[in-house]
Order: sequence, then structure tokens, then C-alpha cells
Amino acid sequence: MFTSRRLRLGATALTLTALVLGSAGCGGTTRENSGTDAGGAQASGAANPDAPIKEGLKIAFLPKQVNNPYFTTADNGGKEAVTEVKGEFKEVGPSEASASSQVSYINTLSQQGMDVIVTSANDPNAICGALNQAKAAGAKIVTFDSDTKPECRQIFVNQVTAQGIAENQVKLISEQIGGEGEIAILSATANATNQNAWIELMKQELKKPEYSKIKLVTVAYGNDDDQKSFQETQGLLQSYPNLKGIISPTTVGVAAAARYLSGSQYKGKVKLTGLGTPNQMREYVKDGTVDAFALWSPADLGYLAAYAGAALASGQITGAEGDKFKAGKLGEFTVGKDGVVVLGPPTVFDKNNIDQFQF
Amino acid sequence: MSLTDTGVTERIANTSPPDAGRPRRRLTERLLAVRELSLLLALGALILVTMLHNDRFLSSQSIKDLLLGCAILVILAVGQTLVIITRNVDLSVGSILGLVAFATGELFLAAPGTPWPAALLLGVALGAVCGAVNGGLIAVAKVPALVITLGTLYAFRGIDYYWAAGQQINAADMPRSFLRLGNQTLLGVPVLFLVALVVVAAAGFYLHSYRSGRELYAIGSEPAAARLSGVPVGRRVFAVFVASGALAGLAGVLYAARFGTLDAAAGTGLELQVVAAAVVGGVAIFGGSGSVFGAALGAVLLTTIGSSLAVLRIDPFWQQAVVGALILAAIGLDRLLAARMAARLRGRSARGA
Amino acid sequence: MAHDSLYTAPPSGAVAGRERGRLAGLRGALGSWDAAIVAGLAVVVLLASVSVPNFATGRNAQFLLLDLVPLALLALPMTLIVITGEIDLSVASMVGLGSTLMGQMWLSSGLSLELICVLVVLSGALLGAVNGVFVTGFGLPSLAVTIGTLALYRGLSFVVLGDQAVADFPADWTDAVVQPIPGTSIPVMVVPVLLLALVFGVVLHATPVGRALYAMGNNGEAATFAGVSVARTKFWLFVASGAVCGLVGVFWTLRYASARGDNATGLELTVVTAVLLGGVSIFGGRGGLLGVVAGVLLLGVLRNALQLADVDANALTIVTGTLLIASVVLPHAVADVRARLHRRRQRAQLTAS
Amino acid sequence: MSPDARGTKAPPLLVLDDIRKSFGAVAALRGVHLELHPGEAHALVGENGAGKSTLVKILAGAHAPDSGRMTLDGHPLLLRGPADARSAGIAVIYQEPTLFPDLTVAENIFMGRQPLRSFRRIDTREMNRAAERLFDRLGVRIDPSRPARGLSIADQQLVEIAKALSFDARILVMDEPTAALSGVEVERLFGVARSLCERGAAVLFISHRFDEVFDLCQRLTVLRDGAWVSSDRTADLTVDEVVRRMVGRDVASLYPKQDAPLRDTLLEVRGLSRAGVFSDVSFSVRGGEIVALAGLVGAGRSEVARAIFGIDRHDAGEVRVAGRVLPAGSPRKAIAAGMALVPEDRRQQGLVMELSVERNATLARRRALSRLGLLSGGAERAEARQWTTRLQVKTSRLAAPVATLSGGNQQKVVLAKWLATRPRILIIDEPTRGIDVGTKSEVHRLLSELAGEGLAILMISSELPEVLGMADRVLVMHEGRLVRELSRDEADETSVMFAATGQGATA
Repeated sequence: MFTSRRLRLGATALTLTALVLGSAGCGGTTRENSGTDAGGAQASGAANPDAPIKEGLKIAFLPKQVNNPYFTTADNGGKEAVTEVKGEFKEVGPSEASASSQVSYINTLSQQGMDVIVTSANDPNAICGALNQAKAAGAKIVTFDSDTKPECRQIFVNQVTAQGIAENQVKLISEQIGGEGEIAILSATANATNQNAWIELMKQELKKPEYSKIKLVTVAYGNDDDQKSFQETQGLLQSYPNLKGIISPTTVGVAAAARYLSGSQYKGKVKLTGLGTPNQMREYVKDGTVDAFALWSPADLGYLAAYAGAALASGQITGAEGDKFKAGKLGEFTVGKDGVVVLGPPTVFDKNNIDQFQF
Repeated sequence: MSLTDTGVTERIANTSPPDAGRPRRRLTERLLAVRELSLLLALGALILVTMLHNDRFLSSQSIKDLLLGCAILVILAVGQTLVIITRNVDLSVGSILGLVAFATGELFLAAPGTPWPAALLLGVALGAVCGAVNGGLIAVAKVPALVITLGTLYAFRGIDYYWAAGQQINAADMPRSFLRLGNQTLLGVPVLFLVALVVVAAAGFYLHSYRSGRELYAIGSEPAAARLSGVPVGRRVFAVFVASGALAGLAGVLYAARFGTLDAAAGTGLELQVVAAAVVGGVAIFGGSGSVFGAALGAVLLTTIGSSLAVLRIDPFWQQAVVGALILAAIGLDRLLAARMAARLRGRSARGA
Repeated sequence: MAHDSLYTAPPSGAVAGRERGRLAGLRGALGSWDAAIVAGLAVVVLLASVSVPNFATGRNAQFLLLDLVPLALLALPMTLIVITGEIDLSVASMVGLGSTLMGQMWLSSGLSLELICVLVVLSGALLGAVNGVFVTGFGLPSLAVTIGTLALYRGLSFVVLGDQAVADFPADWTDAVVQPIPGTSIPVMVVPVLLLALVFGVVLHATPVGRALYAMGNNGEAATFAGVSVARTKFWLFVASGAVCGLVGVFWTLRYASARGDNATGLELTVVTAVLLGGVSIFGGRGGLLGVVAGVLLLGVLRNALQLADVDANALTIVTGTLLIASVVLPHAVADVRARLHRRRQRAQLTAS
Repeated sequence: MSPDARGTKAPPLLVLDDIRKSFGAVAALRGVHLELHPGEAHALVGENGAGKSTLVKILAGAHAPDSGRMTLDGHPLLLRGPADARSAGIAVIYQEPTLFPDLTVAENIFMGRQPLRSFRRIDTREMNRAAERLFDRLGVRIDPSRPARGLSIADQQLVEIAKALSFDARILVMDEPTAALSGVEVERLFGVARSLCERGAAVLFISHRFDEVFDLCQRLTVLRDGAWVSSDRTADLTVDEVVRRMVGRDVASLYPKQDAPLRDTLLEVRGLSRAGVFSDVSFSVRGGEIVALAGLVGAGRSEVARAIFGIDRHDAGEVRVAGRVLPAGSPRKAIAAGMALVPEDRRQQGLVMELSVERNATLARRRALSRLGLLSGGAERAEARQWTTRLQVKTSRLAAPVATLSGGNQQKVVLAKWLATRPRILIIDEPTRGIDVGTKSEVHRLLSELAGEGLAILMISSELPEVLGMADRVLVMHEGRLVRELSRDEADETSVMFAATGQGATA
């Protein structure tokens, strides 16, 4: 009996796999073509720089997850821009940062006939299919903060070039530790696209002669989880007695690290810099745990992304290299290679200027 | 393993109760000792290995970090133990902690002047209320705790998210005195850990030497019999969930004090660690036996694993796997002991267990 | 003659009569759950299609069903397992591990994708077998075991693929799984789901094994005495669960064109919710597959409709939790009320007679 | 002393008047009257389902009566829960023990009433001593500090009794306490009960064993179908009279085993052993023969049966069915070989109480009934109906949960389940435990019929009359060993008890 049952189960499993393959075999290609056709058509349309920004555009923001202060700020920036162009703003998103739930939201949005979807990808590939479908349904796709594969969107609004970040961070830490000693990096999740890109470039940057005395000993991952980052910092300091400085290019990580340092014997001795929001870091900058850290303005990022989306939807730009568009108070921007628009160099915060910022 | 064994797993899966009378307590005594001893050994071995790799692991600083790290988990584990002993489980503790932690932050935002003891009390109260919701649904509607607390795990977290709506509370928003509570030490021992110790001691003493405490074991051991011997089962279970909620609330406030930065996601997925701590600590998942001391040790062990992995520079991804393996090992050990004892008892009386 | 004794008791006929009524009532209360859930589904669909714009469209149906495939698949073996009084909380982790295994194999081993898919399903079965061994072989409570493997497998799935996400699967494959049946808006994946549902449905409701499942869910010992191999049956259930998880892992990976460690995190809660919503008793021994399928659909439709209606994600979390609680509290409440009514009517009859 | 006399003079201690209780639509008690007098043991008898246990539960405060009055010392008595019953001085010994396996014996006895030290802490030492004292009174040795898990049924029952004694109750209710006890233990229990009576307490004793009833009690109340039938002094009653009142008519002689032609050996057990339970058990049963396995409870009889059927693995020895060796530890193979086991514990092992009569009746036949692995409801129903009608199971519907049946009918369903497998060997453990007199004789008639049809029957029974009446041969076990084999004419009360209590071991 049971053997026969097992057989039956095994059999079904196999037949099912076969089915999947079978369905894969037939007509998969046509699907693919249609998908890219749609996307391609939009992209290859001619841009008309003088086209006015349409009114009443439906622009939706889909962050990695709602409940994340960073994205809340960014989305508010976007909202400001959308109201400026007299569009309808909407923010939706999953409560946990997972690609799969982002997909179902993208589906929902294209279902609702959005003109522009501005999103930050939890996974560069996972949401591509959905985005392409949305594109096919006539939506313009703008990504910000974390990009997808270029072919899945028209514009990626980059907070700052990875190069910019790398240079900035290395420069900061070097100044703080006096140009020599061991440093470590406390990153977010191990498969966060932008984080890894930055870290790569930081390694390049460190090869430069002026940083020759600085040694990067390890990269730790705090998974953008406060407690984990806290423990990882603690681990770093124990495993590397001579550690002089830590770079944490993630808002969660840098805050946790700062908190650990401020409560420990290493306060002030081990330098910390990274990317953090003034509100989180204000205390630690004031109590001397942190000399200086950097960040772009998430609000501006959202603001720019919204404008880029509006420009796309109005036919001002197509996402082709060289297209130019005006982004309200931020002035004019030019679309770079692969449809990347760069916000600009990050702002550095320290004792003197931190109180001027509220986000 | 014979079929009947698996047929009646949960009856066998228990070890013996922690308290057996003075005169002849060898057997039960030993079984208990085995469990707590093996935990201590594991802990010792772990620390030793880590130290050999890096002597700073036992520096006063990192010991402080360790104690600080485990305090919150210990408190939650105690609450969970109370619940599990009565043959229930509370999966909503993580969400309650998150909710309370955020509420504490909000409190300080709304009324910056609030003295921290008041915040503490309010937090505990809020936790107790959440616990009462669980307990009410379970004790009154006669619905399995697993399901209810699975539901409230969603619900409480949802309320938390809804309330927070993406906003974050930062250390700067909370009074220094309160934050100090999180990092301050007394004679080199973190205050948080002292609080945890008090909780453990109190709960342990209560379970061991008070009638209502023993009744919790009775309920978990044989609910029907408990009812017949006049134990107010419904009331006790309800109370236990309120207690678990209150402890989660306490943990939440301490969490706020310790971590300073709070968003709605605080304590997500913690319930798994808490159950793990209790089970690893020898609390039989099907009720009736186990001690808060064991659970506390379990919590300490889990935390130590966490930080020593970080120190050993082992891929942090291994941590979760290790926790899982530990749970399996722990319940496996319980099963072994139970089987041994069953055999012994069969020897003792003509009829087999 | 002797056997007359069974019929002499005068009022027994009357008693039997009332008994019949009462039982019918009881069976109504319990058996009608399937009907209730199906009706509920119909109502929700109806309301949504009139009140929620863009809901009642082919495209939306396609999205909806596609999102439900994993949930539906996982719910099938879970139903059988819960009916035997066990539970498997490790399903989501097995899906994740399956996905990363697939990614790793695709990355490093030059095997063909067809072969890899089969291998993933088989390794899923293996993972399930591990659960099975711990539960039936060592006679450990499945709740504890699968909480352990929940952590273990998730940890391993991170270990397997570490810090990378494999995404370069052939486009025709990744497109194929999301493709609708030509000429319709029904995703092609629905076909295997229905097939599998049919298999599990038949096994549960029309085979000796199915009968055995209900028997052991209600009383494992009695089932053993009736010659049911409780342990072996449960073991194969866990294996089946694992295999299905492997299958879902394959689907998930292809659908999102991305194999990563955190795939399907937390899905186990939704699966359990769906199964309980489908009217399966968490105590085992009661429930049917039709109800579960309806439960899955209800859950999916509700979420989709609320999303389309721009309901906050956090509100969705609350809804899920509330649904879960309601699905277990309601039947009890209904049964309670019925019982009360009967007692009152009964008393009336007594005083009358 | 003359308890009767005192009984008549003294005012009743507890009076139950017109007590009614119904569950859903089933009326369990329909106007019961009961008077318990101080210093008097009062018997409560009736068929299963007559409402005895419900009455006990009401006295224990576990159920609240729908209507009716209870008075204690003439004051109205209201029991809101078991706790109230205790404080009112009512102690109950339940039919099946209700212990906490994880707690120590002492804690089991004193749960909720543990002796306290300063700060209301539990005084464990004192608690254990108190437990020791109770056990001394009962003249048994049980370690108060050992966990209750693993205690033999008899020991569990003794702990229950100790519990009841521990709050020296004014009213002691005993619901078939002797079912699991050996003769010696029963005598001690009665001794305790009598001494309680002498101290002015009242005892309510429920049992199916008339010898015990007439031995212990001065008064006797009969219930039938939840209604009060009669209350008289036992002195004025005869067994037949009581039985007539219980079933409402005369009952034919109880044990009609006809001789059947003996066929060749079907079941053969050689040197069967299970460590710590039983050892070196060898015997054989032939077709058409009923062999009784006698002995005190705890002698290991049920364990032997379980091992033969494959529920437990045996460590040594072998079981042969019609000459072929039966693989150990597989009930499925045993059933396939034509063996059937009607277990000792009906509710736990014999039936799936929540499932319908039909499902239970066909549970062991589900494979045989399936075509190409598929079952058709029709086939099942037909099978179930055939056997339930043949055994005259009284049920409203085949789809009714078996839990709603009376004990006797439940036992018939178990029999139906096994007879449906058309076994060659029937092992039946305590065939008539907790079954009313009427059904008892039916079961016995059935057994001898089956023997007549050539089945080999191994019967385990604690009721001596049953053993002597039904068995062609009697095998007596003592402390896990087979100590004596008696032919039908050798076997009588003395010879069996002699062997069962171990004196015969040498012979």
C-alpha cells in the first residue's frame, strides 16, 4: 500500500515537473518577444524636450517596504513633486521588504492603470517580469535607491554614483583615523545590490597611494537589523583589537554601531562613519562618538524620481542617454548611460551643520 | 521505536517535574540535573572555544555585552515557560514586544517629561492587556493557543505597523535617564541583566513552592484531571497569558531603553528564538514539566552562540541553522531521558509505563 | 431473550429520536463549515467585483491565481498532516532551501534545468523525510521538530547561496510559468495545482489511507490497535510535504526569476491560516480538502481585493490575523450556541412531559 | 454494631431530591432520589447508561444539575465546582484514575491542599510524610516522591483512594474503584471504607460486582435509564431481584459456554518475553477452544496479548499462527494472519470515539473493502450494517459518533469491527468490563458461538465467574510468568486464586 502510495506521489511529482517543462517548451518565446516589444516601443519613441508636463498624471511610489523611515521621507519628497506637477500621488508597499510581495503590488498598480510607477527594488531580477508587464500595460517605470536590470525600467534615479559614495566614505574614514590603521565595513544584507557595488569600489579606492596605510580587514553584515548590526559591531571590535575605524554605508547599521560604541569603552577611540540620517545620528555626533557621516537627502531623491517619472510620461524624455529635464527646485538633470540620473554628491554632516537638517 | 510510543508521543515526550519530595528524589533529581548540567557544559564549551580563538571574548567589556544581549531574551523565555508548562504556547510575544517598545517611544514623544518608572509600568500594563486578549480568546473560546497567538502575532504587529506608519523613534527622542537604564551597569553587571535575574528568581520560586504554581504543572500534565481536582484551569491559563504578555511588555520597554532607535519592526521573528530558548532549556513542549532556570540558561546559550559566531567570523547565516539544530538536539535529548526514565519506572512497578 | 434487554428501556426510542436531531444539528454545525466557507468566498468575490474597480478582469484573475499557486500547493499536504494531528511549520523554509539549491545547482553544476528541477523536488522529499524521522522515528512532537527545522532549513538556504542571488535562468522558462493557458487568462500553473489537489483529495476522502488519517488524528492508539501503521503513514506525509515544497521552490524560483535565501519567508503562517480557515481542526481528525481549497481562494481574493482598494499593507496584516482567529473561534461559538439552544428546548420538553 | 439500625435512626446526611440532568437532547438523569445516612455504605447499581456516573459527577461538582434539590445536614447544598464539593466534605474516587503523570505521587494526593510553611510556601517534606501516613493506613508501599507516570493501574487507583482519604471526607463516593484491584487490595479498601463509616461518614459505592455490593453495603439504590427505581436495605434483597430491577426483567443464566469440537492448534506462543513485563510465556490455543488467561491485574496478561498481536515488540520467543511464525511488532501482519484483538481499554484502544459507528466498524477492513485503492461509501455502509445488525448494536444511525453509544453497545461495535475481519484467532481482553448484565450474557453467548464456528479464543478476564464459566482451559499468570495451567474441571475459585496469588508457583 505505502510503496504504491509513494510511487503515486513520486509519479505526480515527476509528471508535474514534466508539465512545468512542457509548458515552458511551448510558446515561451512568443511571450518574451511581446514583453520586450512593448518595453522597446516606449524606449525607442522620440523624445520631445519642449513637451509640457501633463497634468493629472497618476504617479505611484512603491518603496522596498512601508514602515521604513528612509523611504517614508523619500516618498514624501516624491509627494511634494507630484503635487507641484498637479498629479495624483499614491504610496503603496509591502510591510516586509520582500520581492514577491512587491511583485503583487506592481501587478495591482498596473491593474489600476498607473501612468508612472516609482519603485526601489528588493531584488534586481525578481520584479522584472512584473515591471515589464506593467510597461506593456503602458506605465512608465522609474527606479530609485536600488535599481533593477536596466531593461526593466526606463530611468534609474541614483542617489549618487557608487563612485561618489566610495570616494566620500573612504575620504571620511581616512581623515578621522589619520590616514592609517585597520578598518572594517559593516554592511546591510549580504545580497543588497547597491551595498555590494559600493563596497567593491571602496576596495578599489583604498588601492590609491594616499590610502596605502589603511587596511580593510573584513566586511560584516548586519542585515539592516538593528540588533544584528549591534552584535556584529561588538564582534568586529573583539576579533580585531587594532581596529581604528568602521564604515557602515547603511542607515540602520551606522546607528546601531554608533549606539554600541557610545555605550562601550571604545567610544571616541574607534572612529565610525557611514551613511545615516541626521535624526538618528544627532545624539552620537554631539556626544563625540561620531565625527562626521554622510547622506544624500532622501526627500530630494524621491522628488527627483517623481519629476523624472512625470517627464517620461509627458514624453519630455524617453530614458535615452543625453535627454534633459527640469526637476523643479533641483534644477536641470541629464539622463546618463543606461538611463541613469544622478542626484549628486552626498552631504556630509558634522557637529556644525547637523542641526540644520530634519530627516 | 515501537508504534505505541509514537501513538502517544506527547505523554512520553515529557521529562519529570523539577520538584520531587526530599527523601527519595534521586531519579527526578538526576534527570533535572542532567538537563541543566548539559546546558552549562555546552555553554562552557562554547565560551572556551571562542576564547581560544580570541581571548578578548571574556574581557569585562564583552561579558557585559553578553549579559546585556541575553537579558531581554531571558525575560521573554521566562514568560514563555509559564505558558508552555500549562500545555499552551504564546507565539505573539515578539509582536507584543514590538508594540510596547514603540508605544514607549511614542509616550516619550508625546510627554517628554515622563519619568521612566512610569513608562515602565505603562509598558508592562500594555503588554498585560495584549496578553489578556490572548488569554481571553483561549480560555473563554476554548481555542488552541497555537492558533490564537499565531493570529495575534499578525494582529498586534499589524496594529504596531499601522500606528508607526513608517515613522521611526530615535535615541534623541528619549530621556537620557531612560536610555541609561539600557546600558548602565551595577558593579559591572548590566542593570538589564539584573532585572532579568530578578524575574527568573521570582518566577522560579513561585513555580516551585506555591500552590498556584504547582497547579500550572498540573494543568499542563493532565487538564481534565486538573479540572476534576478543583484547579481553576480557565483562570490559571488566562493569568499565565497575562503574565507572559506583561513580561513581553517589560521586555519591550527594556528593548526601547537598550536600542534607542525604534521602528515598528522591533522584535520581529523573536518568538522563534524564545520558544527555542524554552525548549532548549528543557521545557517540555507538551506541558507539565520544565523550569524557568533551564529556559533562562537556554536563552543565554542562544545569545552566546549569536555573539560567538560573530567573534569567530563564521558566516552569520550559519547562526539560524545552528539555532534550529540546537532545538532538534534539545528535544532529542529530552526524548532520550524520558525513554530512560520510562524504562526505569517499568522496572519499578509490575505494570509497564 | 437476553438481547431484548437492549430494547426494553421504554423511553430509549424517544431518546434516540432526540439524539438523531441533536446529532444532525451537531453535524450541521461542523459539516457546514465547508459550505459556509464556499459561500463566504462567493460573497467576497461578488462584493469585490461590484465595489472594487479593476477587480473583475481577466488580467487581475491571472495575477491573483498566480500569486496563490504556492499557497495552494503547500496547503494540500499540510491539510493531511494537520488532520493526523501533526503540523509542519518548516514548509516555507523548505521552499527557500529548494530555491537556493536550484540556484546553486544552476550556477555551479552544469546540469540541465530539467534534471535540476527533478533533483530539487527529490531533495525537498529528503528534507521532509528528516522531519518525518524526527517526528515518527524518535517520537518527537512535530510542533517542536518543525519549529527547529524551520530555523535549520532557512539557515541552510542562506548558507547554500550565501550573499548572492542567482537570476540568470532562461527567459523562456521564467516566462512560461507565468504564462496563461493560451486563449484564456488562467495561468498554466493552475493545471498542475488542480491535478495535485485531485490526488490529495482522493487520497484523503476515498482511500483506506484517508480513513486511517482521520482515525489516527482522533485517536492514534486506537488506530494502531486497528492495524494502522501510524508512524509509517505520518512519515510519508512529511515526505510528501517536503516534495511539494521542493516543487513550490522550483516554481517560486522560476516565477520570480531569482533564487535567494529569503524566498517565501514567513509563508508557513499563511499556509496554516488557509488550512484552518478551510475548516481543518488543529486538534486533528476533522476537516476536508474542498474547504481548504476554498479557504486558500478566500484568503487570496480578500488580499487582492483589499490591495486593489488601496488598503494599507499593515491593515492586510491585521486582516490575516483576524481571519485566522475568526476561523477557529467561530465554529466553537456556533457549536456553543447550538448546544445552548438544544439544552433550553430540552428543558422545555422535560417540564412539559 | 448494627449500621442498619443506626442508619434508620440518624437523620440523612445528604439528600438528593428529584435531580434532573440532560446533555444536549439526551436526558441522563430524570428525577433521581438518594438518601445517604451517616455510618452507612450505600450501593448504587444500574446498567451502563443508567446515569450512575452522571450522578457521581454531580456529587463531585463537575456537573450542575438542571433541576432538583440537594441538602447536606438539612441545609441546601449548592456545588459550583469540584472545589465546593471538597469543602463540603465530599470525596470522589473516579472509575478511571485522574492523576498528573508529571507530578509526584504526594503532589497528586494533595494538589491544591499542599501543607504550607511560612509565607504560604509548600512544605514538601511534610507533604511526603502525610502521604506515607495515608499509604500506611491503606497498608501499601508507594514512594510518595516518585512521579505518577508509570504507576500500574492498581497503584494509580490506590493513589486515588489515598487522595479521597486525605481530606477525611464525610461522604466518600466510589465509582467502580475495584475494577482494577486485586482481591487483597479490595479487602483493604473495604476495611478503610468501614472504618470511615464507623466514624460517622457516609459511603456511596458503585459497582457491577454484586458480591462486593452485598458484602459492603447496608442500602442499595437501583437506577434504570436515568430514573430512580428503588432503594432498599440490602438485607431484604437478592441478586436476582436486583438484576431484575436493573434490566426490568429476568435474565437467563449468565455463562452459556457450549462444548465445541476441538480442531487443530491455531495459536502457538513459545517462550515469549518482554523485559520487565513478562518472561518465558508459552501456550497454545486450538480452534473451537476458549482459553482464559487469568491472574491478578498487573500480572502481565494484557501485555502478553499486546505482544502477541504486535502492538509491543517482544524481546524473545515467537508467535506461530497455524504453524507459521508471525513477524514481531506488526499488528497489520497479525490481522493479515487472521488474528483479532479486542483490547482492554475500549475508549482509548478499541474505538475512535469521535468517528461514526460505520467508520469504526469498518476501520480494520478498510483495505479489504477498497477496489483499486479506492473506497466506495456504499461498500462500507453495507459491511457496517451487516455486522452491527448481526450483533444487535443499538444506535440511532450508523453515522452517529460511537461516543454517543452506551458502554455495552460500544463493546459490540468493537466486536463487530473485529468479527468483520473474519478472524481465525480472537484475543479478547476483559470482554465484559463495565458492561451491563444484559449485554454481558449476550457477549458470552456470542463468544461460545464463535468458538463453535471454530475460532481459537484467548480470553483475558479479571472476573473469576466469567473465567470459570467460559473457559475450556485456564492459564494463570503471576508477576509476568505463566505459573499454572488448569483444565476446566480442575479450575475453581480456590485453585485459580491460589495460583494467581503466587502460592501455586512451586506446584
